[in-house]
Amino acid sequence: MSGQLSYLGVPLTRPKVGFFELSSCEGCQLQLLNNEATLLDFLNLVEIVNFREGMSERSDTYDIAFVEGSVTRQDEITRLTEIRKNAKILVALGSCACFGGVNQLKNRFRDLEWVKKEVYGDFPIDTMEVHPLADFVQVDLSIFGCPIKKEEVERIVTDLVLGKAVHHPEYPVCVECKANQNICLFELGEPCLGPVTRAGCDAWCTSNRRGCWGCRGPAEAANLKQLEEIMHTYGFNKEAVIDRLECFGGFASYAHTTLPQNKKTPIKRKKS
Amino acid sequence: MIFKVFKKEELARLHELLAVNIIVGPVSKGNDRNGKPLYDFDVTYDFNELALDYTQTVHSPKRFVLPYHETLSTFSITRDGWKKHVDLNVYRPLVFFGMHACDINALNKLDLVLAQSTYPNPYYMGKRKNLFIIGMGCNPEPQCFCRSMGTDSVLHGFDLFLTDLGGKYFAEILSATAFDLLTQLTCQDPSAKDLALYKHATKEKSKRYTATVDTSDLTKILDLEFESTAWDAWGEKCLSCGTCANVCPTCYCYGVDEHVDPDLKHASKIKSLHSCNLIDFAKVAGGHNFRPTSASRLKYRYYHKHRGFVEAFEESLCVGCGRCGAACLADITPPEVIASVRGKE
Amino acid sequence: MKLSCEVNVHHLTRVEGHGNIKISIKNGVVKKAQWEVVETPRFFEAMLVGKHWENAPYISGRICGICSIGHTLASIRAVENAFGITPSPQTAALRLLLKHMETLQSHILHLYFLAAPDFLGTGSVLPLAKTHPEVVQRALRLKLLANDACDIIGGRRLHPTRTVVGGFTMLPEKGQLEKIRQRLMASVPDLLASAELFKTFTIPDFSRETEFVSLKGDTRYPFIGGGLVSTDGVLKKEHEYRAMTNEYCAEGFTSKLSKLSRASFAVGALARLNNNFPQLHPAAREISESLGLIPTNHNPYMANVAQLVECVHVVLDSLRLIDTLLGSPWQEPRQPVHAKKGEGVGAVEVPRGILYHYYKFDKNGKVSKADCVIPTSQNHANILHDIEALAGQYAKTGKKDREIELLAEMLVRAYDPCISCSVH
Amino acid sequence: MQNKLNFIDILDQTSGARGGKEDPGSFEYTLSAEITSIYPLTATEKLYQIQIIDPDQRKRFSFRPGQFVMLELPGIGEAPFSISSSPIRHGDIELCIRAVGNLTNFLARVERGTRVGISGPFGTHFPLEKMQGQDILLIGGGLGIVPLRSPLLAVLENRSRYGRVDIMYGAKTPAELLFTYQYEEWRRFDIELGITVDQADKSWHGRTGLITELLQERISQTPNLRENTYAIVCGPPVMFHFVCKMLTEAGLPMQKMFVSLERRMHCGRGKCCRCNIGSTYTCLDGPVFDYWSVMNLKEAI
Ligand SMILES: Cc1cc2nc3c(=O)[nH]c(=O)nc-3n(C[C@H](O)[C@H](O)[C@H](O)COP(=O)(O)OP(=O)(O)OC[C@H]3O[C@@H](n4cnc5c(N)ncnc54)[C@H](O)[C@@H]3O)c2cc1C
Ligand code: SF4
Ligand code: SF4
Ligand code: SF4
Repeated sequence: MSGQLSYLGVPLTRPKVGFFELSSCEGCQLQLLNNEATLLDFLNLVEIVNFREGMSERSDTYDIAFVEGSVTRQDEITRLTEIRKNAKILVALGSCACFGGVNQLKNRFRDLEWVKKEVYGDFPIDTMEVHPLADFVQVDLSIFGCPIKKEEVERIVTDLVLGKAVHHPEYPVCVECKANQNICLFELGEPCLGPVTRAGCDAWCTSNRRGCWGCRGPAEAANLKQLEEIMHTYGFNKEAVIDRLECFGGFASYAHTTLPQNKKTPIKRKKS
Repeated sequence: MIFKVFKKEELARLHELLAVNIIVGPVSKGNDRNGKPLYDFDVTYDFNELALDYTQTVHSPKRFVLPYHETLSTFSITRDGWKKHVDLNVYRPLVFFGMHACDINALNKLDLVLAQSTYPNPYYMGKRKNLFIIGMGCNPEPQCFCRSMGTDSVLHGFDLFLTDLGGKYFAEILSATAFDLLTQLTCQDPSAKDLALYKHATKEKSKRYTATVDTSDLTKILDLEFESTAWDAWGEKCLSCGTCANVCPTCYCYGVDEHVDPDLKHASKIKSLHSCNLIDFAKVAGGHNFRPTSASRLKYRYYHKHRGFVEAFEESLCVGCGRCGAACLADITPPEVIASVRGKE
Repeated sequence: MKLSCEVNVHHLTRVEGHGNIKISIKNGVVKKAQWEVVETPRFFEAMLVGKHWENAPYISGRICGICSIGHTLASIRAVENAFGITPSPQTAALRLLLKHMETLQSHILHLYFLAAPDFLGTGSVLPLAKTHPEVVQRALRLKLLANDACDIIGGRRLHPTRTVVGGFTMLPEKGQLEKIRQRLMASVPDLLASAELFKTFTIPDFSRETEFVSLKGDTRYPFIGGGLVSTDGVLKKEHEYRAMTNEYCAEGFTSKLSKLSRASFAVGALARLNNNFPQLHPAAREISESLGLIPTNHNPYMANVAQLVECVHVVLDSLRLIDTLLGSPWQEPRQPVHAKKGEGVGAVEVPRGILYHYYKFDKNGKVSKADCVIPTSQNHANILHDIEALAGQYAKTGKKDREIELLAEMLVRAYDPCISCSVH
Repeated sequence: MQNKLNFIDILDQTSGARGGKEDPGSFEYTLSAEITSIYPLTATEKLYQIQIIDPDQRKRFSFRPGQFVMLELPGIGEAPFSISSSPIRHGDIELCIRAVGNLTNFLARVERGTRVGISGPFGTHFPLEKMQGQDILLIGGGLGIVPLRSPLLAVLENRSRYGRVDIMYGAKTPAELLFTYQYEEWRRFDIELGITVDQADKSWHGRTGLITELLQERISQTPNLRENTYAIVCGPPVMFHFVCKMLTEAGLPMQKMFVSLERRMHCGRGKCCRCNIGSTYTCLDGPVFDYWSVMNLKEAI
């Protein structure tokens, strides 16, 4: 935690790092503490100045702000704007921050009042439509995943310290799935979003024999039209496709091609 | 070549003799959703695990010579410099028990570029040279078009090749080590009847191929049809997922990534198999992509296999195993693609 | 000396989620003693409406990043109960083992990373890496073991991938379980050293008569399913969870609150231990006694000790489970699921206390109503009352602002609250 | 255990010295080298002098103009760079590198004395032997001057063996011109030097305009290029496309025109396929091609 960092004779600055969370399960932050084997090296690489979940000290000067969670209430916009002002690099950490995550499933309902009532009854509660960070501030870097892969954050932070550009894989999960020698889940009778989802998770789910739900959002050349056809061929209906595509919000920009005309899936409900 | 025959029961004995080594062979991986059995190559410990009557494995055996990810070198970084450590990642021989002709032919093709041309690749060669291969006659599957590619039988690149003659195996022996091994079994020289049976079996097998590819003049036709709209139609279906290349026994293209460990004291250089169907395959610094459309990438895969490789090595880089077509979720199969480019749908 | 003090902790650190503590004492009289929960609600119960049953565990597991395994298992149990599925003995054993490893991981995280800095007088675990490297290494070792085990059984330590309604998508290799077994055996000295460390900590002297609610163990210390019990003598069935939780909303809380026989009750390690002490593994019981934790204990700070005792219990019980699993050949990992109309409740003891998931399905197997009652939301009212009592007790003795603030913070942390989870 | 198979160590099998082309050991065993000096040329390009550390290896390292090396910094990257120095200097080479990506940006930050790994030389070269007695046109745009510098220096070493030598070099702005400090020296060796920029600034007294205008003038001075001339053209694809067309029209046969192509490369040894165009590996069959071959490569330009 001291001494000048350098690599191949090039002096490196240890960035001041802050972790912040909006609406989320805080799992992505926790993934950092889950890096047991390399945690201490990691802590030597950066200077953590703000990490509410793990430490009491805090400071408002930081180079890199990792922001987890999505925006679901007005006051979070203010906090986010504040963080943006203080940070040189703002990183959207995890699918909630990148796409809205599971939180945005709430947006399926047009009627926010119904949503509130369903959970809180008549008790007054404040909320709004769920948004990813980029809807309000400039995001410099996205780390996808629900949850994020700890190895990936480590690599990204190391690269940032070294001044290397951060590249995400542009190809879909199938590449990693095949490299893991898995038998395709479609052949085993289960649906999977692997063909259209951005890789980088090392086919986390499919290697555990569970179909991909697209938590990392679309791959660079995602062929949604063909995916739909495949789902159909293997006997899954349109609803199953939508069920997965809408889960983490990453495919929102494809909504107009795949999802039914109006963005929000209408749910028939008796007025309660 | 030397031929022998031995009783089927002797095969277990052969396995037992080789069991001091690591043995890889076809094993069952359950059934697919339609109840069709699935197979793959894996390390086995027991003769009974081997599914020698397998149809075809889902993945090709190439990962044993070309791992999907391989550390080419590691570095230790010090204050005043660095050291590079190279490890070929091969430590012991491997026995391949029951490889089909197409997969052996695939290795022979890989040899052409990876072992027999300029700059032989030691990572590949180290593993390839340490394979002891027992080949095994196959049962053609509907997707197999190896006969069109001339790879339904294999002439070299193995130690021993077995053909099922009913109660016996007909053995083609290609290496001294294999010959030595067989002396420990009860073997006979093939009788005239055995030879007749062998020829009959081969002929019967030939009749069972259903998929074909017209390879006549294919290199030239590909050149002529470079602008064919057939490519666009396939490109529209293609998922750019690289599954075809990953299951292919001969696709060997790769990319290299370098990583520094968070302690800044260690670094590594890792090779990963890549595929020409992946979007960033031909992207260069600054972002220019020489093949931005999936049609151009898909086309390229066929060009490399059926034109470029032929020009360089007088044979195509495809053994007709049909795995890519079987694995492609978009149902893009070489027989259909080539037929459409030839203009006969 | 009559005390006057103002404590205002905005977004308490080293807890999961966002909460505030406010205490105001004038001349020895407590004017205000508050625990506020300001976390944004995510409306999971609404999100699930209209979703296919398969989504329920997958989505609702994302309520919490620390105990996602517990949520997933509670959710699966609720769905299985609704569909009338009984997990096979193999599935049950694997689930409990997975649950144990999450408990270990979560407790170690809390004890070492969130709670210990208070006792050692630092702001976080970071300085400890320098001053007490062996302590940090030990914590990391235990956590790594627990997390690796979760990966092997659940596919992933966070938001597990293999756990599904009907069982598991795939099973660990026996060799992997054997390795975990060896590592568990090797972790015993680390656990004992942890106990020694906690013996050196001064647990604040404070207690308040409290009702403790947990699952009721019959033969074993309870974790998944079963009857519900309180120290005030309430006994209920799993599906009667509403009568046990009595959720209500109150100003200052975006989370709901609960009550039972009194104005508030507590759940968590201390509640489990108070209610099920005899079912603890004998070695764990011994350690509990040596640390001065004997039921029924009403000092909320002792929840830390209770967690430590549970770490010992889950490690020893995991050894038993692994032996059973290794002792017989693998059965099918997953049984077929047939959705049907109905409702189901799953009650699971997660690290922070008893958790309930409830779903109602229509005939297509779609969720028409969902309800999740989170341990921390059941604790909120109790935390509030504890803070009041704490302020009252120290208003008389005379303490500095900072001391009271620290004691109040430590009190909240002792509940290991998972605030974003409680609001969900 | 008589049936334990023998392990074959392919690295032990090869006889003779390491570094030969057929030696599998040469694949990842890069040469250790040191950056001996660094000259900034423009805001984005620097000239690196690099010396192979082992004196024997240094002597043995020989290359021909047009060839490239793979340069490696551990953990940062490995990439191909044209050797930009004179071939008589063996393992003491110069690379001119533009900072565009991971490796090249990091290189811009290192200091003199830094160790790098070098492998090669790889690829085809400009056939200077054949060019003897003939006029030579060296036409470069932008960074294209870098691979031209090596054949130029080779020509300077034996100036009398060649006929008229022209350099036509164009850059976007005067600030982007490379090797400005050497222009006088080149002129002293009786080299016709035509330099042009797209956009002039106040300090610029030279020509403004496209490189094709320079070429047009040169062509008009010689009735026919067919008999007596060779051309080497390096630059961005659009530029050499136009230049080569003009030259063809002026009668220069396609096989007497050479270009250097760039592709993505991960090995430089014809194995990774990233530079493959149809049957052609840019790293083995190139980077130097005659224009005829380029015309026959699908999607080369
Ligand atoms: C034969 C040849 C000669 C070259 N000569 C020079 C030279 O003299 N001076 C100079 O400045 N540049 C030259 N280049 C281009 C140089 O190789 C790229 O600028 C360099 O690869 C960028 O690497 P990077 O790590 O900085 O960029 P990144 O974009 O971070 O590159 C990542 C990886 O992609 C590959 N890659 C990306 N772009 C290219 C590219 N254009 N060519 C090859 N590989 C690429 C490399 O393998 C690299 O490791 C040459 C390229 C070739 C093919
Ligand atoms: S299981 Fe999913 S990710 Fe894997 S190959 Fe099949 S579609 Fe692709
Ligand atoms: S497989 Fe899909 S859902 Fe699973 S982690 Fe990867 S991208 Fe996310
Ligand atoms: S051809 Fe099929 S398998 Fe190959 S990349 Fe395209 S979609 Fe994937």
